[in-house]
Amino acid sequence: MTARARHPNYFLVWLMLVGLVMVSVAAGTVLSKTAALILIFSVATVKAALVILNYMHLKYEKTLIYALVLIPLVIVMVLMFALFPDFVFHGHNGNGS
Amino acid sequence: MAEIISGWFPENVSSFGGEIDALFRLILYVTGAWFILTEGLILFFLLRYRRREGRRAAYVAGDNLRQLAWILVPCLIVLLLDLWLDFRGAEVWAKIKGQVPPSDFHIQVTGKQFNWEILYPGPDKEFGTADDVLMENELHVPASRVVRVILKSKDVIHSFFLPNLRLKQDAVPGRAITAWFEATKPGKYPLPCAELCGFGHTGMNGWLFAHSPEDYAKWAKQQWP
Amino acid sequence: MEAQTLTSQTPSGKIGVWWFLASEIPVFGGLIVSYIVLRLGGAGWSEASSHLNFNFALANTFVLLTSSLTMVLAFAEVEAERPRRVGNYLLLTILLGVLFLAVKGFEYAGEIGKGFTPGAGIFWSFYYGMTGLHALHVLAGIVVNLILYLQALSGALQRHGHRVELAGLYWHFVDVVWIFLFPLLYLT
Amino acid sequence: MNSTSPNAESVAHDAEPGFWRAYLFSTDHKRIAKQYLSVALFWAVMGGLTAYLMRWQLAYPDTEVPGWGFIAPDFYNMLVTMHGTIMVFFVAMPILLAAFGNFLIPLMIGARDMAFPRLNMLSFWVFALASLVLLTSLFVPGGAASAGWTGYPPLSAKPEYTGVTWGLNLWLLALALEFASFLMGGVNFLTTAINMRAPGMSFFRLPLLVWMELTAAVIFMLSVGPLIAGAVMLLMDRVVGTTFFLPEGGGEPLLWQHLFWFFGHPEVYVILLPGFGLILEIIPVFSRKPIFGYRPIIYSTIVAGALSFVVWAHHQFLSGMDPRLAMPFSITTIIISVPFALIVFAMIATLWRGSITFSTPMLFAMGTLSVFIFGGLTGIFNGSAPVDIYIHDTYFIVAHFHYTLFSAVFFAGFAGLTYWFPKMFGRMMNEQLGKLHFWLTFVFFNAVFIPMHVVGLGGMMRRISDPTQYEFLRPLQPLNQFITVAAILLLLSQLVFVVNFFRSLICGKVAERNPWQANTLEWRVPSPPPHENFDAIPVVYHGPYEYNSSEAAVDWLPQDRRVTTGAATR
Ligand code: HEA
Ligand code: HEA
Ligand code: CUA
Ligand SMILES: [Cu+2]
Repeated sequence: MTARARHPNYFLVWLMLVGLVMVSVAAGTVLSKTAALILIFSVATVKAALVILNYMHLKYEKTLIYALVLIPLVIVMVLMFALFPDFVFHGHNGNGS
Repeated sequence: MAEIISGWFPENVSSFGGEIDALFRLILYVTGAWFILTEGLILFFLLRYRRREGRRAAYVAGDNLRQLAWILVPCLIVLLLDLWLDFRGAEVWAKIKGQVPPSDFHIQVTGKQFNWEILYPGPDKEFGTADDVLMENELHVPASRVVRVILKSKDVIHSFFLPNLRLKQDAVPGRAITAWFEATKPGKYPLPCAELCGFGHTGMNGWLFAHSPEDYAKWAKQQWP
Repeated sequence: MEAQTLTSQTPSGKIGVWWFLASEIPVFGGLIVSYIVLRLGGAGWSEASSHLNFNFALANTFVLLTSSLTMVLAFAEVEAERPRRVGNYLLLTILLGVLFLAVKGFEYAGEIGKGFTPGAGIFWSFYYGMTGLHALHVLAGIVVNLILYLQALSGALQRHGHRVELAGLYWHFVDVVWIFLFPLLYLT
Repeated sequence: MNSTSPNAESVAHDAEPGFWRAYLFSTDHKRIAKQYLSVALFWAVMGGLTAYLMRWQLAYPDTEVPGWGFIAPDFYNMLVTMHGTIMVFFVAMPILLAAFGNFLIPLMIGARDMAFPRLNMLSFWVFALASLVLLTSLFVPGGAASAGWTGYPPLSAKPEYTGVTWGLNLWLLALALEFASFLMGGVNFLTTAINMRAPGMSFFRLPLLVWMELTAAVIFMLSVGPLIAGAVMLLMDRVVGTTFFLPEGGGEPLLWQHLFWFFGHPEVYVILLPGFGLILEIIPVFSRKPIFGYRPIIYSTIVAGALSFVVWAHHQFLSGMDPRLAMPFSITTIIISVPFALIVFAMIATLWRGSITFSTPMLFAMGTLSVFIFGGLTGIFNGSAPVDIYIHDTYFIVAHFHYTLFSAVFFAGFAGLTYWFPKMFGRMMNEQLGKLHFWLTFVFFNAVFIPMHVVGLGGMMRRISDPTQYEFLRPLQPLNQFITVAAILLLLSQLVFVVNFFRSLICGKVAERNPWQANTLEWRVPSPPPHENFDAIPVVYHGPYEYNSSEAAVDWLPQDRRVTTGAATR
C-alpha cells in the first residue's frame, strides 16, 4: 500500500474531471472544427492522465510501472503511423474503390 | 554457378525478372558464405574440441571487449552486408513497384472465386465502353510492350502470379491495384492464383499469351474486326 | 531462519495487474487506432455519428467518472481501516457500473430501433465494436467488485484490503478507455 | 541464512494432497508444466497426422490416402489451417513457453512456486478449454476453419466464401481463449521473476533460459492486443453482421493483415526465444565452458525483441499495401539478423576450446543451432522485398518457416525434454534410443525441407491441394513425392521418441539430483523436486555458467555454492 497517508484529494480530482468534460463538450459549440478537435483530444489526454496519476496512484510508483504504461502506448503509436499510408493517404497505386 | 541457380527457376521472360534473379543470387552468395562459415565452424569445433581424457575446457566467458571482438566484429560485417542488400533491394523495388512506366496498354484483371476475369478495353482504350471484351482466364498481350494491369477482386483476396514474369500481386476487393510487366519473349505462360481463396484455389489457373507483334495484331483483329 | 527473496518492493499483485493492463492497452489501442485511420481515410462518418444519443453518453460519462471516485474512496477507506465504509463504496461503484450498462442498453435499443444495427455501415461496426468491448470490460469489473463486496460483507476482505486497490486499477483503466471513446465517437 | 542447514522443514510439502488437487487442479508449477506438456504432445501427434495427410495428398493427389481416404480440396484447406494453428498455438507455445517456462522459472530463480499459483492453474484450464473448443471445431457441421492459419478476410469473414460456419467461429474462440491463457501465464512469469528471486539472484545472474522466457512473455503480451481486437472484429463480422473487413460495407480487408502480423511476427520470436533459451542452458553444460558473452546475448535478445515490433509488414509486401512502406520494413527485417547473428556467434564461440560430450541433449542442441542458421538465412531472401515478389506464397516460404519453427519447437524441444527429463520425471532417458532418434530426425528433416526450397523456387504455390493441375509444376512432382516419403519417414522416426519417452518413464534408470553436473538451481533439489521445491531457499553467489572456473576444484560451480579461498586453488 504505497499510497498510504499521502494520497491526493480525490474529490478535487473528480471536480477537475467533471469540469474538463464540460470544456470538451463546450468546445464543439464554440471553436472551429480543427481547434475543437485539438482541444477535445488534449482534454481527453489530460483527463486520462489525471485518473492514472491520482486514482491509479501512478504518481507514487516506480519506473517499472511507468514503463508499463508508456511502452504499450508507444507500440500503439507505431502501429497507428504505419497504418496511415494504407488507409489515410490512399496510396499512389490508385487504391480507391 | 549462376546457371545451376537459374535452373531452379522457371524461365525468365520478364524485363525486370533478371534483376530479381540477380538479387536472389547476390543474397544467396552472401548468406551462403555465412552458412558455410558458421556451419563449418560448428562442425570443426565439435570435432576438434570433443571430450578427451586429460584435457580441460578453457575458461573463456567473453566478458571483456578483447574477447568479445571475436563476435562483435563479425556482427558489424553482418550489419554492413545487410545494408548493402537493403540498398540493392531498394533500387530494384523502386523500379518494379515504385513507379509504373508509361504505357498505353491497359488491362483490367478481376479475381473471383475461382477464375480470372480479364477485361480488354478494346481499340478505344477505355473501360466501360461497348467495345470492351471480357474473357475468362486468358490474358493476351503483345510481347516487348509494357502492360499495365489493374487488379480488382469481386469477393475474396486472390493473387495474380506470373512465375515466368517474376510478378506477383494480390488482388484485394475494394481496391484497384496497378501492376505492370513486360514480356520479353512470346509464348504461353501460366497465370495461377497464389493466395488461398477457397476450395477452388487449387486449380485457379489462367494463361498469359504473350504474342509477337504480328500475332497480336492478328488476335486483336479477330476480337475487334 | 528463511532467507528473504529478492523483491522489487512493489507487491506482486500490483505488478501483476499492471502487466495485465499493459497488455490491455494494445487491445483497445488496436481497435481505436483502426477506427482513427479508417475514419481519417473515409468520408461520411460525422453524419453517422450525429445519430448517436449524445445525452445518454454524456450522462454515462459522469456516471463512470463518479464510479471511479467511489472506487478510489473505497480504497481510501481500506487504508483508513473502516471496513463498513469500504463495503458501502464498493456497493456504490457496482450500482454506478450497472447504471452505466443500463443506459448503454437503452442507447443500443434506441439505435437499433432507428435501424442503426451493427451491419448499418462501417461507423456502426466500430461503434458497436468499441462500446461493446468496453461494456464487457465494465461487466467484468462489476463482477470483480461484486466478489469483493461479498467478501467485505463476510469480513474476509479485512485481511485482503489490497485487493480493493487492484480491482480499482482495473476499474479506473476501464474509465480511462471511456474517456477516449466518448470524444472519439460522440464529439467528432 | 545458511542454505545447507536442514532447518525450516516446516514447509508442508509432504502433506499428501488428494487426487484432484494433486493431478487435475494442482497449483504446483511443476504439475501444471506437465499438464501443458501432455496436452501439447497430444496436439503434436495431431499436427503430425495433418502433415501426413497433406503430404500424401500433395505427392499422390489422385490416390486415396492410406488409412484415411480421399481428400477433397476444401478438406485440404481445413488440414492446412488446422496444421498451422495446432503447431503454432497448441504445440509450440504450450511446450516452449508454458511447459518449460512453468517448470523451470521457479526452480531456476530459487522460488517455491509461481507468484500466483492459482492463476497459473486457471491459465492451464483456460488453455485446456481452448484445446477442447478447437477439437470441437473439427467436428461441427460445415467443417473446421479453412482460411489458413492467418485467416485472411474476406475469405474468413463470410461463411459463403468457405462454406464453413461454426468451425471458423470456434477457431476464433479457441484462439481468443488461448491468448487469454497465455496472457495470464505471462503475468505470472513476469511477476514471479520480478518478485520471487532467491537472495543473490540478481537479474544478471539469471540463467539465460529465464531471460528468454521473460522476453518472449513480454513480446507476446505487448503484441497480442491488436490481434485480440482483430479477432473480436472478425467474429463480429461473422456473427452480428458488422463490416470491419468487408469492403462492401466500407471495411478494409488489409486492416486484418496488419493486426494479424503486428502480432504474427513477434509471435515467431515468442517461439524462437524459449527454444534458444533451452539450448543456451545445454551448450555450456556439455562443453564445460561458460556461455560466451552472457550479457551481450541478453542485450541482443532485448534488441531483437524491440525490433520485432517494426518488421511485421514483411508478410505483406504484395498484399496491396502501399509500396512505399515496403522498404522501411525490408530494412528493419534484414537488420534483425544482427542481434540473431550475435547470439548464434556466441553459441559457436562457446564451443571453442570446450570439452564437448555428445549426449542426446547436446546433439539436439547442435541440431537446433545448425537448422536455425539455415532457416534464418532464408529469412533474408524473404525480407528482401523484390525477391519476395517471386517467392512470396510459394514453398520457399514454407521451407523457411519449417526450418525456423521446427528448429525451435522440435529440435530445441527434444533437447530440453531429454535434458530435463530426469528432473521432471526422476528417471534418465535412454541414450542409445535418444541418439538414434536424433540422427533419424536430423536426416529426414533435411530430406523433407531442403528439396522444399527447390520446389518453391520452381514456383509451387502454398495451400494448393493438387500441384498436378498445373502444367508448369508437373516436372516438380518427383521432388514432391520424395519430400512426402521423407516426411513419412520423419514421422515414423518420432516413434523412437515415443517409445523412449514411455519406456524411460516406467523403467528408466533412476536419476540423481544432478546427473549432468550443471550449475543452475534446479539441479540442487531432488529429482523430481518435491512440492515447494526447496527445503530452504538457496542463496546465490555466482552467475549460472561457471564451468571450469579457476575458483572451484571441480569443473563446475553451482550457483549457490560459496567458494572459500581454500578451495579456490586447484
Ligand atoms: C521461429 C520462427 C521464425 C523465425 C525465427 C523467423 C525468422 C525470420 N524470418 Fe520468418 N517466418 C516464420 C517463422 C519464423 N521466421 C513463419 C511461420 C512465416 C510464415 C507465416 C505464414 O505466412 O504462414 C515466416 C515468414 C517470413 C517472411 C514473409 C515471407 C512471405 O510470406 O513472403 C519473411 C519476410 O521477410 C520472413 C523473414 C524472416 C527473417 C528476416 C528472420 C530473421 O529473424 C532471421 C535472422 C537470423 C539469421 C539471419 C541467421 C543468423 C545470422 C547469421 C548466421 C549471420 C549472417 C547473416 C547475414 C549476413 C544476413 N519470414
Ligand atoms: C511448429 C510448427 C510446425 C511444425 C513442427 C510443422 C511440421 C511439419 N509440417 Fe508444417 N506448417 C506450419 C507449422 C509447422 N509444421 C505452419 C504454420 C504452416 C502454414 C499453415 C498455413 O499455410 O496456413 C505449415 C504448413 C505446412 C505445409 C504447407 C501446406 C500448404 O501450404 O499447402 C506442409 C507441406 O508439406 C507442411 C508439412 C509439414 C511436415 C511434413 C512436418 C513434419 O515436420 C511433421 C513431423 C511431425 C512431428 C515432428 C510430430 C511428431 C509427434 C511427436 C514428437 C509427439 C511425441 C508424442 C508423445 C511422446 C506422446 N506444413
Ligand atoms: Cu484465387 Cu486462390
Ligand atoms: Cu515475420
